[in-house]
Amino acid sequence: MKLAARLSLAVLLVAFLLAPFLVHPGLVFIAGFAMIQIVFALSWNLLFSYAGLVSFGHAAFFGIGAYVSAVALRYGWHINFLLIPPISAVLGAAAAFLVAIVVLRRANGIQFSVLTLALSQLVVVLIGYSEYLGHDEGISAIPRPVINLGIATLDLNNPLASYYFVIVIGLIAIALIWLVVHGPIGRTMQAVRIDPERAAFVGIDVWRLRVVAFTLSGGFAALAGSLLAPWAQIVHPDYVNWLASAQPLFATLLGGAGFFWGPVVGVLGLAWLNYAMRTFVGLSEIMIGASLLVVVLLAPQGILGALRDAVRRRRGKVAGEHR
Amino acid sequence: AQSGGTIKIGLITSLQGGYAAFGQNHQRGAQFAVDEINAAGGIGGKKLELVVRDDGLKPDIGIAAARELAADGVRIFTGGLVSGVVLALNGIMGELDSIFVSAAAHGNNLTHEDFKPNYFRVTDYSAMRVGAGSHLVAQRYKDAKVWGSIAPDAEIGRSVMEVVNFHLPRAYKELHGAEVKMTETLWTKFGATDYRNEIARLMSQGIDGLIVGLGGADETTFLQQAGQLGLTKKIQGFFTSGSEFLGAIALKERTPENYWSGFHWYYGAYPDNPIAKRVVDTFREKGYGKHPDGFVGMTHAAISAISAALAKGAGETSKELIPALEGMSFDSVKGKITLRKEDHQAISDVNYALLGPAKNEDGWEVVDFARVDGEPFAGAPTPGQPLKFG
Amino acid sequence: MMSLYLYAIYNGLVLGLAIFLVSSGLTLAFGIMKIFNFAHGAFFMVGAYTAYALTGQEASSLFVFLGAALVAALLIGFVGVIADFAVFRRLAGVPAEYTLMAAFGILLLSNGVSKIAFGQAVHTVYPPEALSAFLDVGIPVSVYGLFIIGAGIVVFLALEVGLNRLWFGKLVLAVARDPWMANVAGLRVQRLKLFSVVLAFALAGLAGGLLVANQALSLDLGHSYLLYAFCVVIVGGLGSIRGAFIASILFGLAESLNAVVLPSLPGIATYSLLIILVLIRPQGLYPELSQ
Amino acid sequence: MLEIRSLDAYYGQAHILHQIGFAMAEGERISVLGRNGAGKSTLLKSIMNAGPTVRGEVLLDGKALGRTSASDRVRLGMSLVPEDRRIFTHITVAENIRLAQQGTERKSGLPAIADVVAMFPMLKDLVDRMGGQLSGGQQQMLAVARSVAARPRLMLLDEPTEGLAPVIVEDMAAKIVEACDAYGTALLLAEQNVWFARQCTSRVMLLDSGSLVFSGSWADFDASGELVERYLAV
Amino acid sequence: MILDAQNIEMSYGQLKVLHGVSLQVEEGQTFAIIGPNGAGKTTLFKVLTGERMASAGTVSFRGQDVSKLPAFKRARLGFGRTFQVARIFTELDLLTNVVIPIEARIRASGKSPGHWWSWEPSREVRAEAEDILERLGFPRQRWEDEAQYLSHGDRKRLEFCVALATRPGILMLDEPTAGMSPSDRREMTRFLARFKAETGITIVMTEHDMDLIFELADRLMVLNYGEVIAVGEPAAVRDDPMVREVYLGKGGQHA
Ligand SMILES: Nc1ncnc2c1ncn2[C@@H]1O[C@H](COP(=O)(O)OP(=O)(O)OP(=O)(O)O)[C@@H](O)[C@H]1O
Ligand SMILES: Nc1ncnc2c1ncn2[C@@H]1O[C@H](COP(=O)(O)OP(=O)(O)OP(=O)(O)O)[C@@H](O)[C@H]1O
Ligand SMILES: [Mg+2]
Ligand SMILES: [Mg+2]
Repeated sequence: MKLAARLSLAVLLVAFLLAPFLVHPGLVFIAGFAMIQIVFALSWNLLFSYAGLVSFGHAAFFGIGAYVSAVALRYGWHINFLLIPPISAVLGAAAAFLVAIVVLRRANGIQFSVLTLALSQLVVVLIGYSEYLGHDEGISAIPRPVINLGIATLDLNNPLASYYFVIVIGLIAIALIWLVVHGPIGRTMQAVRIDPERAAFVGIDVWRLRVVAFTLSGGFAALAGSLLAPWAQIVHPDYVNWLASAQPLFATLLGGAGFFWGPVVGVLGLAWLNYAMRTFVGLSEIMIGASLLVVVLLAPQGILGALRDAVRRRRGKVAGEHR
Repeated sequence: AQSGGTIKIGLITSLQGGYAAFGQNHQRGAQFAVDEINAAGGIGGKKLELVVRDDGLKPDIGIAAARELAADGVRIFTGGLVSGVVLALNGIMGELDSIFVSAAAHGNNLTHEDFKPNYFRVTDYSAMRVGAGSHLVAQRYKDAKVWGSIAPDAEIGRSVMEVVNFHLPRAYKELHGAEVKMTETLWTKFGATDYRNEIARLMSQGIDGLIVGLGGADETTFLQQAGQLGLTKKIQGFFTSGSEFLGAIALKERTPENYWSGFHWYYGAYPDNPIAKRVVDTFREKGYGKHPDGFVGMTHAAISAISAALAKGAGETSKELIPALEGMSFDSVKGKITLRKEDHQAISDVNYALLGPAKNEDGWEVVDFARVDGEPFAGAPTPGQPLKFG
Repeated sequence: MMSLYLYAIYNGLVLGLAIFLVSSGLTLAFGIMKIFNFAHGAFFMVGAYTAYALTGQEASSLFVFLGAALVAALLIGFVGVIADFAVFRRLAGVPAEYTLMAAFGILLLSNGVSKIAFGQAVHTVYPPEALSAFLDVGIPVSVYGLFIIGAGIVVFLALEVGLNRLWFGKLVLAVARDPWMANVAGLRVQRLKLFSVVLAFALAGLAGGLLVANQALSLDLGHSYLLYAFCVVIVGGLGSIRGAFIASILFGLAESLNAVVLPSLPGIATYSLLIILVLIRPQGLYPELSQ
Repeated sequence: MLEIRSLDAYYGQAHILHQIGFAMAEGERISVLGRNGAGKSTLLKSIMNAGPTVRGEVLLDGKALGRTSASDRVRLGMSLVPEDRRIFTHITVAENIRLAQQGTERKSGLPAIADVVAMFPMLKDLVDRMGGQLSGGQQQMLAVARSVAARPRLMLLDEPTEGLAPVIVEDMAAKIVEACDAYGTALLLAEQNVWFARQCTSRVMLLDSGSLVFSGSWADFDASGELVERYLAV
Repeated sequence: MILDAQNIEMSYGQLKVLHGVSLQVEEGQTFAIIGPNGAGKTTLFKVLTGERMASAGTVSFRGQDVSKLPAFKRARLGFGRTFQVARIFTELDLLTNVVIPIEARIRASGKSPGHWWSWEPSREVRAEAEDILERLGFPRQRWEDEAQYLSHGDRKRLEFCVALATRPGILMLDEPTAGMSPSDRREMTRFLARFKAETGITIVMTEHDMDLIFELADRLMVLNYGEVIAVGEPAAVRDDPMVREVYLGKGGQHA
């Protein structure tokens, strides 16, 4: 099991790295986009599967990163673009921190989810008022940057360069999220998710931990967002609204909640579904809706959950057998 | 690149959500044009092939589709309904060495501040349409002294109001030497179900005419409620910039009598145009309905433009097509259209129709129509710069 | 000026009760099945189309109008039967988030099917003769608006009494709270669950039928009300009918007054109200039912 | 009246009960003992068809129950008091009792709620209190009362004394015997409190790791030194 | 005096459940609270541990007033507790269950429990966790098992490990042997006795199992209708006729 999982991960990594040489540019674009979505979904899952908080408004933080980098590129800020993802992450984390200290004081559970939703919709409304952010039409035709690396320059107008830029930053983000989740903070977050009251009675400051989790998650979401502008070259309020916020939820559920790699499987599954349905013009809603239903009904644990059960069944090794 | 004697044309439009009806007509119009050309032997012996993709109203899906089609050898794109997607597609056409001939996107910015050399627009745009409309109503309602307006609080609504506020007073002054008062615009949000407060306010403003910047179902809801509360009867006339037959089809016998609707192309305005006649006939033959709208007409025109350029001997690459299209005039459902060299904007007629109730099976009819010359309202070409008035 | 405010209040009440008609079923579905039924708006829209198909642009009489709304309720209720057997029943015991995703699947599916079934044109429906009059009391009060207010109140009272006062409602709630124990105590759990699903769905259909003449009818109709309905369910207290009722009116009034007080910032009131209410009462207006 | 034949029970893939078989006569009272996790609760739930996946047969009056649902089994006269009580928190104590009576769908022969409350005096002052506002022990009492009120032919009690004060435990033993005698109810009692089990029942079964390792009278039980020792670990 | 509660009052809405309860626990003492069902034991427990705030009265710990402190702060000061129904971190393995409170303790003391980039607990933390598990009799090969598959008794034992990992000054045990089989119960009793002897830890507990009480408790308090009706040496309290009537009964089961 462990071995198979590691092998699949390795294969996936190689596929991402070699994509430009294996598939046509349309798919390469989708792959880059999927990487952005993966980081976004993982940042959300950090909250959901580890800290036990469901955010319905996470796209707002994604949007912070997206708009920061879009504005920087579009209005030609004099700043090395390599700094933009970390700056976005810090701004996203700061915003998330503010939201968390206000919202988590009062609400948790579904109320928390809804407040995040409301706040993110408010962000959409506010973007609509802003001339600088392009109102409801977003910022488009974003130029791709040329990055000065000191010894050399990296011109993202080169399709290969921009692809690997997204992939490498994405992989770094994934590695960071992995470390956070599996380290002491991750362990404590899990404890809080499983039983917050119990956690408090061993001396864990539940509120503070949730704030930390939300802040980290917001930071990573913004980091993911900052890759959107140079990659898609358009940033739009649609990437901030509630449907965008629902994407990581669907990806996580589809891949399998409770698994670190669940969102990765889910994002790729959704991307594949969208791609496979692209020629059914006008019918794609029906096809995607039906596929979602079928997956939920056949694999209510998500894809990874179904795989785990299948493996367990074959091995005859089962939950609760040993006592 | 050519592939086995066919020239592929990619149609990317929105076939989901509230715009699906328009997207569907986009597909039909383009298909008619392709069929006509192929029936006549294609272009230089090559057949045209239309490949359709839904953008799902999302820029990234549109981009992925364009890249996929480009990888498949498509160098010519058309369609484009919602401006978000068009802006996104616009941005990557250069990289794909392709051109995009858009058929419906209306934003001023596409041929101004967001101008891209690989982008052409065969239809009119917001400034032209609304400017011409302002001129038209000034001409028709010379006694109207006070004009009210209602528009969505979004880019689209704001750009409509910008044009109106410039052109309407100016038209009154020029035509009648009269001053006209514009009351403050009422801003609404998309998808509202209740405009009664706004209607009450408009009625209290003592307006003689009204500009409606709403579109789609929102416009229809507004018209329905305005009719019920008696606003439409109280004013001399009003116009909406771009919902074609939509309102009349919805309201049937309750269509107000003084309702000017803007069109990409109103087929009835071109009774003597053989191309228009062909499109109308095909549309009716195929059982798509009685009234083809401007979306049918404009993708048809886009394909006409493309085939005209190709027929001039241009290859499929953007290097050859762009110069061929720049400044070109071509015959279309709307008569002769010229693609302005500087900003690739079509200079053509602007179409309006006065819709009203009727005792026929539709419940409505076109009472009157207007073909306004769009050129005076197109403004100076300023690619890369925002549109300036005055 | 004064009358503009007065009129806004009246319109706010009409809008509020209209929102309540839509959200009553959603509240029920949430309170009882613990699912956030994304597809609720779509079913509301299908209900409206059904009524339109039966009555045309104007129902010939009040009786026909009401009959069509009832048929819409029955039809959507029947859809509820199918949804329960095909989806919800199978997802019992699975984490609630998955039901959410299933509901999203149903939403996409019903949107796609409606597009094919109803076409994409926009329609308008007018209230029947009996409801089309306006009473002039300084402001133009439409009889149809009064009818919506009345219908909302009737639905509210029926649900409030039925669910909280009547024994039957308590049984339904028992099944909602602890289906396992309800089963062990001998209650017919599947039947009671089916009943509540059908009731929740039928309410969506009924709302569609009753509100069809309030605004233009298009495939986006569900969308317009769904966001309000979600706000209302949250603010009301997740499953509390009484909370939903009061929240609906608050949102209706806020939205309507927004148009006269802050005309340059349309839509800001809804979000502000939502945020304020959730911040000052995070458990909702009537949290006792939600736990 | 009740017969179990080669019954296996599973949670998912986990095989919990192995080949359980025994029979109960009308009105008989049997205890099931066993260490934590031996499968006592699983046995009771399996008989009620309320949770575990069951293979093998459960027969009531000689008729195999097959896949009859728990709620239908209630109407055949069975009743389960689960170990975690599962009081309905949104209705009052009286309504909890009424709900259980409604579940039997019996039109007559059910005791009045007042009589039930009289039988369990701890509940007397609480009839109008919401189920969620009871203390642990009060809930436990209500759970038993609720079951007795349904006047079942077979009552399955899962650790009814857990969390009860000693004086109440003594009282409850008497009450259960009294109620069973009055209604001719058979009782299958899963317990950890051996004293209580002795007071209530005449026979005893011992479960170990999902298998039935002993079945007989209390006297036999006391005599079977090694087994008892392992269970009681004196 | 390690724990001193004065005149605690507490109500649920209109219903007053505790009417001025006071108790004092000496360092190293085992203090048991008994009383009939609904007397308010759990409620008192909640007030002492900070799960709920009392409507009146004060709780002080080692001379410090903790009445207003939330649960996690009291836990950091040295309140360890177990629950009537064992609460553990079900989806995590045994070792992690114990590592979490250790790391929380270290972090609360202002130090870092390990490098943030290292996913393994630090060597010291791990050693301490292993020591606790070993001391409570969990064999090494079970440390990686998920806690949710433990039996009732093992869960209670693991919860005990979790409570110990916070290095509490006082252990609050709510019915530590409830629902255990006689053998497990005996084992737990023996374990607690040994543990108490070895560490001299202070324990406050509620329990309905009189055998356990009389074996362990140094002092016994009886609660009835939210009031203290008796407090003192266990043997003395046992013979109090009032206590016999409202709580112990004829004592047949302890014969
Ligand atoms: N829902 C479940 N899913 C998986 N395994 C379970 C479930 N419930 C119980 N088990 C397992 O089944 C076995 C038997 O459990 P059961 O509850 O029947 O024991 P018991 O004899 O009632 O114990 P106790 O005296 O602690 O109540 C245990 O190993 C337990 O871990
Ligand atoms: N959430 C609540 N709301 C209202 N009343 C409550 C609530 N919880 C408990 N009570 C009441 O408070 C009193 C004390 O309850 P508590 O749970 O403290 O008793 P206890 O001594 O722990 O009893 P047991 O031994 O049965 O667990 C009881 O009368 C109970 O009915
Ligand atoms: Mg058990
Ligand atoms: Mg208690």
